[in-house]
Amino acid sequence: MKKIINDPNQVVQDMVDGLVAAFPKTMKKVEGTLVIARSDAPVSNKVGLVSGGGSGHEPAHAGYVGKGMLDAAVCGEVFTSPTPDQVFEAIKAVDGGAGVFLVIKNYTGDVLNFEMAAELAEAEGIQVEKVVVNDDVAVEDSSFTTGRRGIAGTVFVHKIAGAKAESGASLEEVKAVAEKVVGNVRSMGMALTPCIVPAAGEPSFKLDNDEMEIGIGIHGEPGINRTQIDSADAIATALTEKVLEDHDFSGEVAVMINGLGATPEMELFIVNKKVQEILADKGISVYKTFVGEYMTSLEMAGCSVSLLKLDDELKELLDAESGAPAFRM
Amino acid sequence: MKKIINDPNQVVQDMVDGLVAAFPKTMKKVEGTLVIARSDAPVSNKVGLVSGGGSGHEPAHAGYVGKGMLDAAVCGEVFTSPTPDQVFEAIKAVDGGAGVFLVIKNYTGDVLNFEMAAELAEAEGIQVEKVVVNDDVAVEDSSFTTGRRGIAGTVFVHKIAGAKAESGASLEEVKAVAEKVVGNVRSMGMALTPCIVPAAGEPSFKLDNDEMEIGIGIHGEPGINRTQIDSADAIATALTEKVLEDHDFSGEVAVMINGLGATPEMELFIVNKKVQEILADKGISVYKTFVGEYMTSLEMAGCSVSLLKLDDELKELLDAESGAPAFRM
Amino acid sequence: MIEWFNKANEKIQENKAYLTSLDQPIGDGDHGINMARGFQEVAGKLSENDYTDISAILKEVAMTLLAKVGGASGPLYGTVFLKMSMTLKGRDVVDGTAFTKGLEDALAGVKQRGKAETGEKTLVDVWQAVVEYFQAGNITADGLVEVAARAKERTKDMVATKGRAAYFKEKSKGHIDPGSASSYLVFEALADVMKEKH
Amino acid sequence: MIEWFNKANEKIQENKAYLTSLDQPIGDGDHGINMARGFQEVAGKLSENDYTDISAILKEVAMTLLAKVGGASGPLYGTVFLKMSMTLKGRDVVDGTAFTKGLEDALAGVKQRGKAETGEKTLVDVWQAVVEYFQAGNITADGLVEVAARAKERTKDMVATKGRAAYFKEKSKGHIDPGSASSYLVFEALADVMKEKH
Ligand SMILES: Nc1ncnc2c1ncn2[C@@H]1O[C@H](COP(=O)(O)OP(=O)(O)O)[C@@H](O)[C@H]1O
Ligand SMILES: Nc1ncnc2c1ncn2[C@@H]1O[C@H](COP(=O)(O)OP(=O)(O)O)[C@@H](O)[C@H]1O
Ligand SMILES: [Mg+2]
Ligand SMILES: [Mg+2]
Ligand SMILES: [Mg+2]
Ligand SMILES: [Mg+2]
Repeated sequence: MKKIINDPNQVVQDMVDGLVAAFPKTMKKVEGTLVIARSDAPVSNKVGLVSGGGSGHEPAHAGYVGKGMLDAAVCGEVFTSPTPDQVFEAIKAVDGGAGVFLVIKNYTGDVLNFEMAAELAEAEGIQVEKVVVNDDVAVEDSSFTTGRRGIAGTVFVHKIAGAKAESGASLEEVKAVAEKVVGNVRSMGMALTPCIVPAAGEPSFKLDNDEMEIGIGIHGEPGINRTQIDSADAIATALTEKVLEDHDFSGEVAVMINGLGATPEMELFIVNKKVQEILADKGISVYKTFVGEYMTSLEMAGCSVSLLKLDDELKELLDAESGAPAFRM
Repeated sequence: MKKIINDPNQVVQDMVDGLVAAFPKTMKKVEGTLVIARSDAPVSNKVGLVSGGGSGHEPAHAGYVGKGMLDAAVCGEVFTSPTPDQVFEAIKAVDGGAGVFLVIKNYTGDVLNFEMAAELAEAEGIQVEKVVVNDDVAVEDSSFTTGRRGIAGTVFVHKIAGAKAESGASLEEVKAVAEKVVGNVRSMGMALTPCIVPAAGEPSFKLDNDEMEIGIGIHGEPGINRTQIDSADAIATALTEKVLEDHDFSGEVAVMINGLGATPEMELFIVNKKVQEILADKGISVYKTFVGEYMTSLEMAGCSVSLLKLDDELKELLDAESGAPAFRM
Repeated sequence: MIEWFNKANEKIQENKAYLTSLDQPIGDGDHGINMARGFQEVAGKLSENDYTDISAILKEVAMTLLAKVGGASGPLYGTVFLKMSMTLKGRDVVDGTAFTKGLEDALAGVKQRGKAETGEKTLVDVWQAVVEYFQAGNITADGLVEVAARAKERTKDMVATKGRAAYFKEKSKGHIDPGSASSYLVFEALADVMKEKH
Repeated sequence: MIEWFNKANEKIQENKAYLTSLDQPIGDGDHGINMARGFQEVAGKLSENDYTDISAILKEVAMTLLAKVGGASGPLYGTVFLKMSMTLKGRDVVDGTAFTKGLEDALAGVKQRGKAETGEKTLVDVWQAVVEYFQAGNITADGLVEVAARAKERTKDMVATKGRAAYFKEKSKGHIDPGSASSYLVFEALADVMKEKH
């Protein structure tokens, strides 16, 4: 395991301290927790936006804390959902009287822990609403199972619900727009290499030298198939077609080509080239493109493609100012 | 070699196309070249800022093209300086009548090719000035040798000279502020793993499973020493102390913790924690911190630390608006 | 009560690597780490503090697991003992009927929390079997262990439809569910305590 | 002239891997790739077009190398042939004196461009030796090859102070300079052509 760390069991604490030290004007740590909040939280009469989850997906989620985006991010242990008490601390830290909105990625652990925190908060009279993001089309959508995972598309929810909250919208309005984003965003990822959770010290799965996995989850959960490495064009096509099949994207979209951690940005742009060609071929017009690392899996090599169908409201909110270090507009 | 590419010999072309497709409102390709220019280039009566070099350092340099930063970036083959004709095309594309300023990283190839391009441009009556960035303190500073390499500190030159040019400054003024940045920026890097040039297909050097190299260059050039992997704190200390030894940083600084490609952002923040502690200990106050991938080496794992000593002029220019996708302010 | 959790902690620590190994093929390989972290803390808390009644102990256990385990199992085990604590509130002595009611409410709580039914290859399968055993009366330590062990083993042939293992679909077959294995240990600990009491 | 560059191209292509292997221990392992790309293009250009004089050929070679080689060697080889082209401008026949003057100017140009002197373990070492050989007169094909080969070999014991190899400092000793090796091939090609002409 080659990592620039101190103690494998202290990586999240060290990271949180290093993050707050980097952006002291934008964010602060809620003392005694692993919660990062906007430096001016709570903002009175603004809906507070809270997200989070296991760490190891940086810049998600703490990099999205800032004016116009998240009010707080809860940093769990690496790839492990944060506990309800931590989420509850975040809720209390950002409650400005207009209620708190939770953006949860659809993993059993995250859903359970955030829900319990919501109950604790409601018991204290804080109004809480939530949305569960499930953009990963690699997983079959069935109401009998755990359902689809939340991956890079979550960042669009942060951005757009964050802009809505910043505009002074009510909790109901924030929830409505967040649900609109969730309803219109789809993603799929792939990996060339696994990643290593520091406390584990070893990769949780293996890929041969010539293998890749299409549809993989951001914690290395199984994908759709494992095949020989193919060209960037073939990979871009596989991901984009599956995303397009799943939803009607006619009209205008935002595109996100997301790196999983170890993939050179050069390769993300090569993927983007093909994605844009495919969209142009289908007559789908691209309003805005994001290329970079938005939702990573430690040092996994690979990428994901997300599409978000836009309307006028979503476009305006996507374009709104953001002070979050990892998503400046 | 595990890469998301099509043809190893076409990676730069594909990347340039994918980049322009991602940010069509910000940048354009100069037809028939691998030059990326601001979409509104040439801007009349503004000094044109041109940088570039071998590819593989993304987002450097093309990600820094945009209002308030570079007017054009010239993309060479991977780790190979672009040729004078390409640089000349860039100069012509951004010449708005106020002259063109070149930001060159100190590598023989870059210096020679940019200088020849400058001569071609001057022969056509375009006024050209330049600065050579040499921030890498891992290399001894001696006037008898090639001299120090230009690494991540170059991005500060792009930002600050870009803001100066945007403000309507003359070629001489842009040159003066660029030289001020070069005089006050120092960096040093380290790597845990090598990287693979696509056309070569194999790493250019090897590091054992428990080895790291301190002082390595962004193309894998030799560093100061090769040792057992140490803690993040020890690494941060080694880099920061060497940088601090080389220049008087008393007062206020900007900090850049730069990832070389495969290093999880989590680790960069862990490094940042220690760097900030060291600076605080020495009474150096930090005006602004940048953590992320600014000057990479393909999929190399590792990081660099850069410090820039600031005065009022540099602070104002560092804070100025930037429309470059990889450096939004 | 305190003995139950001390015993459970011992068993969880002993089986930390085993639980994690069960979570590797069909999960993310942290179940042993999560449970060990949580029960270690539970044992510590229980040894440090005094409790006025059984309900208070159960609440402490619940809140500690909630705050320390994380992942999916944290809120599930937290819910289990929180529900039990609520049911047994105000009681100084807990008889068989009251304990059975506590288990029933715990099961109902965890099913609701996890939106899971039996047969979905989760710890619900073990809790359901144990609840039914208690409901039937005639409870012995050995009987309890046997019922819990059988329920745990039965998860091996199930296809997971809840939790992380569900992403493995058909491939989840052939592996014991890690949460069922940790729940088995909890009931094995209970049986040990029952034996010692007699 | 055209034969010179065709021959040089042949030799560079044959030695592409060799040149690259020289650039691996003390550089970035691309010298063969760079030179082969450039000379391939030179040969192509020269076969497609007609040229009015020798100076025009040299200018085409220079501009092609400039635009195709990249790295450090591109502008250096470009400068060499551009300077030669300028010196020989307007001449229909190139005698020994004129060619020597061309080589002298080429050497001066490349030294100025690379800010390099002899002894710095660069292609300047080979060009300097060849220029001195031409200046001394009494020029034979075999003599030229011998002088160039000796100069190339001498770079082996030098410590690089210019170019990428300089970062290797003392460790650059013991390896032939890649640029000197490619320059040697260029002069070997010239010697071959001289032989054929006689
Ligand atoms: N929806 C659910 N309902 C009941 N039990 C569940 C559910 N999801 C997961 N579990 C239980 O949790 C166990 C996994 O716990 P753990 O590995 O600690 O959490 P995570 O899956 O978040 O890593 C599974 O083995 C299963 O028994
Ligand atoms: N400053 C210089 N002056 C003269 N020759 C140089 C100089 N720097 C490098 N060279 C020559 O260039 C050769 C390297 O060329 P090449 O590998 O193609 O370029 P790069 O070093 O940019 O990868 C060296 O072997 C040396 O002969
Ligand atoms: Mg987990
Ligand atoms: Mg090179
Ligand atoms: Mg698990
Ligand atoms: Mg080279």
